[in-house]
Amino acid sequence: MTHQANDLSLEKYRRMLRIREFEAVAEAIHAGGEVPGSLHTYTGQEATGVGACIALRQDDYMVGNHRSHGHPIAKGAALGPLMAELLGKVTGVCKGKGGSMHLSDFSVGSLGETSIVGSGIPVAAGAALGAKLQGTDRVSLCFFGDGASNEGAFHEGLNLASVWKLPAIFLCENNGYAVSTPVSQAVAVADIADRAAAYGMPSAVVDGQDIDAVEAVVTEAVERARTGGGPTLIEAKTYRYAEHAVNMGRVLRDRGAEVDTWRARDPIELYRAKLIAQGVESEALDAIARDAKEAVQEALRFARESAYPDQLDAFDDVFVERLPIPAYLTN
Amino acid sequence: MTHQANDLSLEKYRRMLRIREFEAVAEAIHAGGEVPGSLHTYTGQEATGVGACIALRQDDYMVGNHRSHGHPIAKGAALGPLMAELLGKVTGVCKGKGGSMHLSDFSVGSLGETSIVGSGIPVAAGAALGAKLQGTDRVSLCFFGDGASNEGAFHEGLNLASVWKLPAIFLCENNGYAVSTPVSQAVAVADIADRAAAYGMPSAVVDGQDIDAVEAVVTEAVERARTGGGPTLIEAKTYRYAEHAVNMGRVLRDRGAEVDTWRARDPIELYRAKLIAQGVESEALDAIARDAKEAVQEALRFARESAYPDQLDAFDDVFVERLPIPAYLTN
Amino acid sequence: MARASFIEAIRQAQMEEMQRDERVFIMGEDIVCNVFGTTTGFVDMFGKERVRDTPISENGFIGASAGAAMVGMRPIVDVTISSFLYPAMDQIMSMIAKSRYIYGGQAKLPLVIRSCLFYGNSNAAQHSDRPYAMFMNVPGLKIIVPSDARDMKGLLKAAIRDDDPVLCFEDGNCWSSKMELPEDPDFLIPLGQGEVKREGTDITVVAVAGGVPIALKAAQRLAKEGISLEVIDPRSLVPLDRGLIVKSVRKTGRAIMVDPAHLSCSVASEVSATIVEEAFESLRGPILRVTTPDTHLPFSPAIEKALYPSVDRIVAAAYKLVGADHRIPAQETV
Amino acid sequence: MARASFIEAIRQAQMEEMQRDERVFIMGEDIVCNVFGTTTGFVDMFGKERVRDTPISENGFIGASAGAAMVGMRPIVDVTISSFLYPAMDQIMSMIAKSRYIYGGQAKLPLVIRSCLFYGNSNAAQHSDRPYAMFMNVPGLKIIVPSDARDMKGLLKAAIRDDDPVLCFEDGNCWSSKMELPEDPDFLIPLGQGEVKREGTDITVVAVAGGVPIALKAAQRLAKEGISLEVIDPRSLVPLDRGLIVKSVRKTGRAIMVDPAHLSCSVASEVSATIVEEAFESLRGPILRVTTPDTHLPFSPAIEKALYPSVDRIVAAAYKLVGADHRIPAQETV
Ligand SMILES: Cc1ncc(C[n+]2csc(CCOP(=O)(O)OP(=O)(O)O)c2C)c(N)n1
Ligand SMILES: Cc1ncc(C[n+]2csc(CCOP(=O)(O)OP(=O)(O)O)c2C)c(N)n1
Ligand SMILES: [Mg+2]
Ligand SMILES: [Mg+2]
Repeated sequence: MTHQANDLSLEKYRRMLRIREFEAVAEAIHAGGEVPGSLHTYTGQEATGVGACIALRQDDYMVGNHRSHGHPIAKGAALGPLMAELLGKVTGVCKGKGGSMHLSDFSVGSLGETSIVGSGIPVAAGAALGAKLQGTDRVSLCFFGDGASNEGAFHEGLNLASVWKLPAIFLCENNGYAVSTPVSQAVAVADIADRAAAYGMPSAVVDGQDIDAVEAVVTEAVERARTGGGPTLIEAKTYRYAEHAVNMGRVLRDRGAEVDTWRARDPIELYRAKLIAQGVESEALDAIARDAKEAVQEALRFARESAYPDQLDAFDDVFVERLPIPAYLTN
Repeated sequence: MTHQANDLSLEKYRRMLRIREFEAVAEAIHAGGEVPGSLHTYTGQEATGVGACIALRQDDYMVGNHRSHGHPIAKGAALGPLMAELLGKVTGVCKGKGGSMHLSDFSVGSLGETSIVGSGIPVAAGAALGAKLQGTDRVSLCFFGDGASNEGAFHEGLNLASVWKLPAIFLCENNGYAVSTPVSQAVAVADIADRAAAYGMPSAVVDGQDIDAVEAVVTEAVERARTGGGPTLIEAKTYRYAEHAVNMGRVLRDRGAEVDTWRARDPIELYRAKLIAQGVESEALDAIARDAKEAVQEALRFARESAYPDQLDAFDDVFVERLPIPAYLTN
Repeated sequence: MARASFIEAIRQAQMEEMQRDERVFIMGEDIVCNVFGTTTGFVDMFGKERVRDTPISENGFIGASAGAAMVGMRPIVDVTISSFLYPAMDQIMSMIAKSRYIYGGQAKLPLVIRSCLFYGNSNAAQHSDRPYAMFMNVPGLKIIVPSDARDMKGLLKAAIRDDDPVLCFEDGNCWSSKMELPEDPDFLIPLGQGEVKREGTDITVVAVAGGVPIALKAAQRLAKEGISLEVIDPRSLVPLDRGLIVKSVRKTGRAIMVDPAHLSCSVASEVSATIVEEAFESLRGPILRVTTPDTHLPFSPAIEKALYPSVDRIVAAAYKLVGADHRIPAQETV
Repeated sequence: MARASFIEAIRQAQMEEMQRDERVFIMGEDIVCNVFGTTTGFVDMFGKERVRDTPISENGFIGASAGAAMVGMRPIVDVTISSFLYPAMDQIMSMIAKSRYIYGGQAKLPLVIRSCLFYGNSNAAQHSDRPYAMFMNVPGLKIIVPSDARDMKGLLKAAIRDDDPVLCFEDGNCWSSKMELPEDPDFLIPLGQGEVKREGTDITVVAVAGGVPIALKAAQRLAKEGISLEVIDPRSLVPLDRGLIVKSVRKTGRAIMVDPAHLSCSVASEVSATIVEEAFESLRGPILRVTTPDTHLPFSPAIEKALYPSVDRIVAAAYKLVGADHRIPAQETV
């Protein structure tokens, strides 16, 4: 870690605020019709994403899911290309081909946010296998939801990682629901971390609202992975404030007061209070908040000013070489 | 159970011998070129199959796998149609369409032996769901191998059964290998039964060579399932004497003395000794053995005398109605 | 009769069949909360045993539907978006399609797997699949692809009553179509019967799912210019009403396929191959395919839409065909 | 040069590429014990890190190949029998085919997924799939279907060096073919180039995988009767050498497709549709498809074999075409 302890704390605070702010703006411009498709916000889960990614090196790998905005920001991605991606611009991190569910920035080790539930897990195991075969000490971290832990891909990916002692960290963000389905209805164990028992894998449950706790438990897992100790399953108990995706209000209403209970333990507020208790000036934190706002606004300007892809770009990136263009598009 | 205790013991002995004898003949006629395709014998695992099925009622459901000969015999299927199936005859239990990997006799609740590893597990859960929705007290038992426990289908099927409290019994026949791969290389836990922890499911490990032990543990699981207590995962430690399938000798040679160790605890010999110790006359047991031989020979005669299916039968049973016959076959 | 949407047609079909037959039940992810509106009121009507939320385990619950069907139930499985069928291909291809056959007719699998075709609105490549063609290359699965609310209701009811497994693909681009829906509880459209959606004389257009409304619009436009399209909707892909298609081409001598799926090994390809095999002597020109080209669907709204079949593309194809012909005055080809 | 089998060609291709490039490794079920003979000696040569037995978790290890490829490795995945691809469709269709696109070209996935087509010997419906066509309907996957040992070696080596994901289908009915194999370590056959396996003038036969040797036998037989078949093997299905096929049909005016897969939405259908679209004016008759009909493959040896393409069926199709024509003296049609 190149940061001073204090720098690192402020960086954690900063990344959480960037996520919070990014999501606020994303929701607003989606409502305003600027973002097509669906939008799944990460608001409420910031401490999990940032706490985990801060425990990684930039050259470590990270794979995520449909709730894709927070992870790459947590991993240190620049905001402009992420915002441009939401708008489908050619300057987007995926050249406008991925959109909101797939914000992935390979330049910071964010190797893919994938919107098919569970599908990132085998891929993350494979990145860990690659790191191992190459003799590097890189590790691979995979974010997935409580719902994803019911997919066969979870089982196969974790088992593979375990029998091959791969340098992988499987981080389940248990936010209590898969769309409308409460965990308790889809899983018959108390903690998803219990499932590690099926793979002889170390595991931990952590308070996903407490960024230091997340960082600590992930750091331990990263250490184990880097030194040949194999994978870990971590479950972070967290919560998304919004409905599953925008315009799915029906699902939210049933949750009643639950949201308020969780808001009372807002990860950013908790951390702010902790930093202030540690003697950090609230002005310094306010400045970070202002910077985050400004950075997101700057990203939005960048995104808005960017061009859309050219129609023929649709035929790039299926393969390394561009596909032939069909006659009807070339005249 | 309609049997007297003693009748039941003899029936168990009888079914094990029928399997042993069936497999011996199947191997011989396969070597003689009468059986096409592959052949995976059940020899060595008889106590597991029979011990489990004897704990079921005939109207309970059972699903199995590619090692398919033992399960339906254990469930009480008639031998003639099974043998005819091996020969691809129209009198085969699957009209000659399934062959050695798919000996399934729906008339005794044997709902499918399926040769895609792991694929029977969700189906067995579904049969249990059907029983539950219909308000019957039937249960559904699924046989699968140690290798199958690494498929996603295992995870999804067991989780579903658990959260829905389905009347299912998942019986893993751990015979130590998946083709050439030892369990220890594919699974990172001591017992496959440990995986039940991921589903909050009761589990048990049992000596698969001891038919009474298998029967006891399955009986308990069946009782639980019938009375609304949900599913159980049972692991029977057992062994197949032969290579994975006939003509795969390469794989067998590596096992060395291991085979002898297991043969020393042959399930049929063990049970014979136990029955004799309980006072059963060895003549009675010899008579059962002779009967089994005769029954299998009778089945072979039936199979050999049976006709092959008609070419146009190939177009039946894709759907309930026969498919149109392509012109090249009708002239 | 009241006008109702495609979604409402699905709801009615399911509701009526669940009322009629206790063996019918429905399961899928988040169907209790009723995301798309196809199960409105069902929990109250039928209870949570018969309206069953599942964990996110497509292979597991689709496989379970096979087991339940084999013991006498008649499951409807709601897989929301058709891209989520891939994780379940194991059970669909190896078990559902093959069990009846491999067990020599001992098994019967009366089940319906519903999923929607969710393309054209920036859902990106992982959510935009239109995979019906690949299920045609494996025998054992019946397939319906209704293109309007009435067909939806009649075909889905028939599918639920069918004793074989049926995949039902619901094109999101047809959701808004509103029609009068028959209230007859036995209103059924038999699988395997295509329909002439518009009669015409110059060119046969065989259109699938969301391709149908577009083909009908193209026919309207071309009618003004003196070109008469006959639009055929096969409605079910397995069984496929090849006879109806071939008969039409024998009359018109020309054919255009409209299929929103990718080009290669598509339904468009299959129907084209059937026509050239069976009606070659009637053909006056090539058979043209208007499909999505073999590239993925990008998220960006700027470049997604032009990849799908459109009225313009059908019109251009029609001009190409009639321009090459002497019966109809040649037009400038586009 | 020494004569070697198809299996040996696979072994050589893998061995040479593993020797050449450290990033290449191979994994699959029971490859250390080397069931089919394609990895003989590999553990000694390359060690168990690079020759890696997997648990029975097709979706898991195929997905892992994608992750390994994304970080710079070049995996070969051995999936033994192509029917076992279904449990892995999630990773193949959603991740391997789409990742490069959905991440806007950030990812590169140089990996090869090998599996054999295992039909014709009483393996029953669950093991007899020939599923290449369905992978053509989703963009993003290159596909090779070699029909002899030489092509196998050259195509597989090219596939391993390719920067895109390639599915390699190995037809069990071609395993015994023995040929001289080039020893040049850079012997490559580029993907996307079909080959005229036999020149001819009367009928173009486009044959796939195990269809090729049968088509060549039919050509031999018909040559004696004065009918000249031109046999084309596309060798790769994606990219598909449509140009070569169309050029041949422009010459012969007649075409027969030979594809061991099921009829509907098959490669046979795709090629047929391409021909009628692009070479209609040259066609002298219908394009006939000789495929496996849309039924499952039964176990019984008494009724399985007649379901596949055969020399007799190709000969009958050829007579049907030339009998309907006046350039060649009409023959009795069969
Ligand atoms: C294979 C698959 N099935 C279903 C869906 C639809 N879907 C998208 S997100 C989601 C819920 C995921 O829940 P969880 O894993 O807990 O993540 P969360 O949304 O709570 O962050 C579902 C069902 C999908 N995208 N992929
Ligand atoms: C999905 C799938 N993958 C691979 C195979 C090939 N195969 C057949 S049996 C088998 C081993 C199964 O091992 P296990 O489940 O332990 O059963 P056993 O043969 O030991 O009884 C394998 C890999 C298959 N049939 N299906
Ligand atoms: Mg969740
Ligand atoms: Mg085993």
